[in-house]
Amino acid sequence: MEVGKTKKKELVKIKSIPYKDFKNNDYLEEMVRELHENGVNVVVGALDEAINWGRGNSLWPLTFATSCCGIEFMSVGAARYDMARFGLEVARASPRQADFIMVAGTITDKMAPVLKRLYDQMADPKYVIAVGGCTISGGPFKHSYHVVKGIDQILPVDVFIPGCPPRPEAMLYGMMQLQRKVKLQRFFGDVNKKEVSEKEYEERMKRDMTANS
Amino acid sequence: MENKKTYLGKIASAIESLATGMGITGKEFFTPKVTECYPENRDTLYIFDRFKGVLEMPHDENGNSKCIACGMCQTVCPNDAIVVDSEMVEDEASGKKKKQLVKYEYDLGSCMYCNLCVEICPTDAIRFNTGFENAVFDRSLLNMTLHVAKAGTAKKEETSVLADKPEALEKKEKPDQK
Amino acid sequence: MSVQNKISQQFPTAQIEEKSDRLIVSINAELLREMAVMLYNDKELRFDFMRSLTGMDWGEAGFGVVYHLESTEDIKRQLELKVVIPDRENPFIDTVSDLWKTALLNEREVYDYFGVIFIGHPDMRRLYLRSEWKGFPLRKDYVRAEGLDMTNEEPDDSTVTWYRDKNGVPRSRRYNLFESGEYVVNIGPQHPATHGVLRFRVSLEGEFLKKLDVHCGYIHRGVEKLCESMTYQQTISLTDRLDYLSSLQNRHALCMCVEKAMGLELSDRIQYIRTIMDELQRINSHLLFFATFCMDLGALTSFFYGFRDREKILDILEETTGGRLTMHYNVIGGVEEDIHPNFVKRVKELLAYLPYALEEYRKVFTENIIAKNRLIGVGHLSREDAISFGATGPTGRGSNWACDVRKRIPYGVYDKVDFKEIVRSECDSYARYLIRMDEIKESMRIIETLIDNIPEGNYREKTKAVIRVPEGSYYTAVEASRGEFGVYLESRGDKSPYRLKFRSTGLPLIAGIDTISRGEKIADLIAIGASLDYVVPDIDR
Amino acid sequence: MFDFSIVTSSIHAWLSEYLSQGLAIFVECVAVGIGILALYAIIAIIMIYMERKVCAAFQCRIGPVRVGPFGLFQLIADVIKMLIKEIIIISHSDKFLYNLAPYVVIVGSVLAFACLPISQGLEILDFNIGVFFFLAVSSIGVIGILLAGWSSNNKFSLIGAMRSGSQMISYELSIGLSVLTVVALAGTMQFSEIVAMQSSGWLLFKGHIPAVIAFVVYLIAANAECNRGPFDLPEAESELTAGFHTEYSGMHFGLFYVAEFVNLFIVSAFAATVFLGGWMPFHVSGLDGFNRIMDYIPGALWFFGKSFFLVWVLMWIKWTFPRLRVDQILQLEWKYLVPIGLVNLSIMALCAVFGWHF
Repeated sequence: MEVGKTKKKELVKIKSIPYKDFKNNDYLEEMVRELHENGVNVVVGALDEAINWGRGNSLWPLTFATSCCGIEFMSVGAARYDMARFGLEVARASPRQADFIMVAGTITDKMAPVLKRLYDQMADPKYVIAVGGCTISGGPFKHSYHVVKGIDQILPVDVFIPGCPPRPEAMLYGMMQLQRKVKLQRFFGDVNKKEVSEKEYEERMKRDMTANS
Repeated sequence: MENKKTYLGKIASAIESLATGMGITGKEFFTPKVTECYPENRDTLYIFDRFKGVLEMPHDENGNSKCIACGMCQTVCPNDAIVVDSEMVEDEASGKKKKQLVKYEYDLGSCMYCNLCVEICPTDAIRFNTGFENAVFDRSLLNMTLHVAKAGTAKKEETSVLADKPEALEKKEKPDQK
Repeated sequence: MSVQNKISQQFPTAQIEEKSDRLIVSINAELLREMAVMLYNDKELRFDFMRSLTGMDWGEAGFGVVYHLESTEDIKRQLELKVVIPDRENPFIDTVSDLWKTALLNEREVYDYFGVIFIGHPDMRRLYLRSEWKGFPLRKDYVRAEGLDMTNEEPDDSTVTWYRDKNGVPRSRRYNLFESGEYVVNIGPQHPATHGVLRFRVSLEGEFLKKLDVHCGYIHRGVEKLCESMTYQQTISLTDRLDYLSSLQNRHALCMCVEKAMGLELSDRIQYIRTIMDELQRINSHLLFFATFCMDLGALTSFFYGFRDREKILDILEETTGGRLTMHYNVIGGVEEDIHPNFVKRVKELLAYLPYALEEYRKVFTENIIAKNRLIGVGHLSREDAISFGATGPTGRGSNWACDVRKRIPYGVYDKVDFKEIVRSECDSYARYLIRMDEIKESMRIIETLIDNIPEGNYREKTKAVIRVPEGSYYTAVEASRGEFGVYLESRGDKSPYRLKFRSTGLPLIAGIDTISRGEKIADLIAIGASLDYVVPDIDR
Repeated sequence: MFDFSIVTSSIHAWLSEYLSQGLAIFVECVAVGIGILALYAIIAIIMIYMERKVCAAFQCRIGPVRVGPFGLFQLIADVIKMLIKEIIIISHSDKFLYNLAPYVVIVGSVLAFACLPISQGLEILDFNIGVFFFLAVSSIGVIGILLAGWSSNNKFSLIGAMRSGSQMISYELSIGLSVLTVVALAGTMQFSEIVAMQSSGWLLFKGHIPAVIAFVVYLIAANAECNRGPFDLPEAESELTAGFHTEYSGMHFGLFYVAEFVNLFIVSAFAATVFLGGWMPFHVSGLDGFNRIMDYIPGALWFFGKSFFLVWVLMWIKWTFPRLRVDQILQLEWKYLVPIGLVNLSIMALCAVFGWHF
């Protein structure tokens, strides 16, 4: 934290919330430092910035909800909190067209492969937000025989939003955190692809198609 | 003839019902919107004081909390979200052995806000604050240390998550109305 | 002849115990079939409504199934039928799913939990867990196999049914649910219209529905098993997350059950607060119903109107309880905190506002010709079927069955207020929709009468730190937002329950969805599902 | 009124000085092609922005505000995102048709777009059977949708595409009938002439009752033709996930998305042209002063103003009503719209023959 304060550089700007008010800034700073170590071409860097501005401001969620948090997610989309302000309202029902998945609600053992498949079906670049205690740690159902204890076991999670369920503002805050992260990533190069190889991808697709249609 | 009448009648009533519907939405089109702009209204946002955001352990100016390390909260927590680390210390004055808090850990990611810990606490050493801006990139940050005893003197709230708490929100916290 | 005499006459071996509110009959598994047929068919008994079906693991004594029966002709006729299956190795029992259709899914649930096989049940698959799952989780000696199975589920439409051969030995037979060549579409588990993670396998003929097969369990969280290892205070927080739109009512049910068992007297203030809160929750839930219902039918704007007005209630609830969805408000012995000083004022503001909102809904959706055309006559559920499936709540009342627990077995202060039970006889989706809209008005009336008369008193009675419920079995029900939510508690005097079963409000609706939607169009399935208004975590528990 | 043909002919003359006739025409074609695609893209962005703002307003919320002033740059961000998003190729699909489908949809849409006279002299395709051509090319889109649904190898897509096919083909009839009604009044199928004859008054007023009926029928049918609510069955989100484009991602999906919105603009613009006078200013015969003031407003502004007003009306409809069921859609068409359209056409024919119009 001390290091972060000495830097004092605002890496990314989000309207209405000062950089220092955000949590976990050191993570972003670390991420950017790593990116710089790999060396960035200046031209590509500028282009990257434009692209990331676009990507960061146009994150379309997948309509995915399993339980309580899903209702709060609906509230976020509804009139009072209106995530359309962020351009996030284009919730796509088809995973192919979504940019990030808000895992809202408990993921059970039976649901886990389905969730994984949904994630695999999404087009790159894609992000995951774990919403609520259940997805972070299993939450209230931590000791159950049929609940996944944290979806970070099965998916690479980008943002964790604690709460049970988190209130809509907290969700918006989490989405802004994601925006910040997206804006700092590099599109060119494979930094943001925590993905599998081409071959395994094909394989998975094949399995998807044969498993269920 | 009658058949024709109902045919036209149907169309008329249908158009009428559709027009009423459009009247309502048309009216809403021009009424002021109900949206609350969250990040913009951050300074004025009022969160109900009973809202449970994050568990916290208030410390006095010397960095001492009221916690007596009885471990009741840990036992009562359905989720094992609280871990109380304590040690037996001999009280110099009386010579009696006494439990003392070494470390108080709280996992925000597991908490289900059932309030059982706050209720059972014999000394009111813990309470929920209304902070809701807790989203992080790193899971481990949700494991918070609310109290840690360092070389005899307890240090104030350590974790970055708590330290970062916006002042704007802190101001609005009022003591419980109970 | 009293029910008691009649049973003891026919079945001398049956043990009968009379309680103030119900009769408890214990028998052995061989007698079940005969007994069930008599209970169902006998003109004087006519136990036609199965409130709840619970599987049990009684350890040494074997497994068991507990049936809660009621007669719709006379609600005083309440029966708790306890059936013991002594053979732990091969637990077989006869099905009653041909008499009470609600048993169709409930028996599958018992099989899933305990491995008890129901002979004669047409479809003896697991209900919640995957077919590859090892072991039966609610058995007391269950140990979970390690590891998370991440393989995709194979689409398997075959099922198994058991029958007795000539010598009375149980045998199994496999068959396919769908014929080859049927156009089977998979809807869910991730589908916008299933309100969560429910999965349908639907056989289509053009746009028409030929058959529907429900798959549950995608949000099966094992709440009932969890409760067995928790103290009573801890269990109540799990009820909030079953049907999160009836969280206060669910919690009310469990608290009431424990309080009754302990013989705890509550002050009037608590009862008033609880009742008002329940009704606020009901309005909240019905507004959400309106919103999602409209969304499913494609009227997105109405969805926003519903949510807009729902936020007003959430504000009231949050101010007092500190939660928007999972309120953690009722506790054993009262409510957690007294109502907020602003509560009464805000509720009155709400009551003044709601009629305006309802009028708007009426104009924009209820009276809309498209909505009417899509709903009237769609999804017919007859009264007999509703009772047989145990489809309570607005669904049952839409099928002309007065099944409101608030009237049948009053709790809280419902016996002191004057309200109408809304019942309609159209039996279609539109009736189910209208009932909910009218219930909002009734709930408003209830709150209106109560809000000014909240008596002084404790908001929380003193209870011991460790709560132990006296040995015995208890069943308590409340009218949750979407039907009868029951709690069946069996205690052995410990600080945690021996078995806690929640009667789901949604499971009977799901059981009936095949019957309701057969022959309708696929678009109607969405309308029907929306009008049933199930909440999936409540089904799967 | 400024005539754009002066500009175009001067450009042509200028080019012909330096290049051979064929080459000049070629250069002009390329320029026009680029121009129309650019305009198409701009219209798409405006339309989507408008849709998001308008629907937000109907729903008591404020819509995009945080990206740029009033959220104006939201769409630019979306476009950038869309362009770099991965395009997933489904392994068990008919790859050629699967990739072709979005382009078929967009080509049909662009061709129809090209027919619209934006201002005096600013028309790209203008010939004697313009209306007929417009109807023909605007129905190409359905082939793309059917292809998309079929080649995706997804049951939801297929159902969506089939619904779309039956719906669009049915409603083509109503569109045809209502347009014929106007053509019967106007006596020509050339857009420029239809617009020109409205200088004395819009056809909606000239043809009084039958024209108004035709206008309403046209609006309903056109709404259905664009697969817009309450006729959005092919992509009924609550039933079929995303309908025929369920399996499409990235820019392929973007093309469908864009085409949907521009089609909405096209049908509105068509209605504005045929019924509301297109770029022709609002004239009241007798009030010369008033007419002259109206003439100062450029034609393109009139055209876009009228079109976007109609777009707004169609959005209003979409965001008010629940969705119809597939059989009800066909019922509406065959039991109500077609008979009404036929009767209306004969009335209009009588009106035209006996001169019972203004």
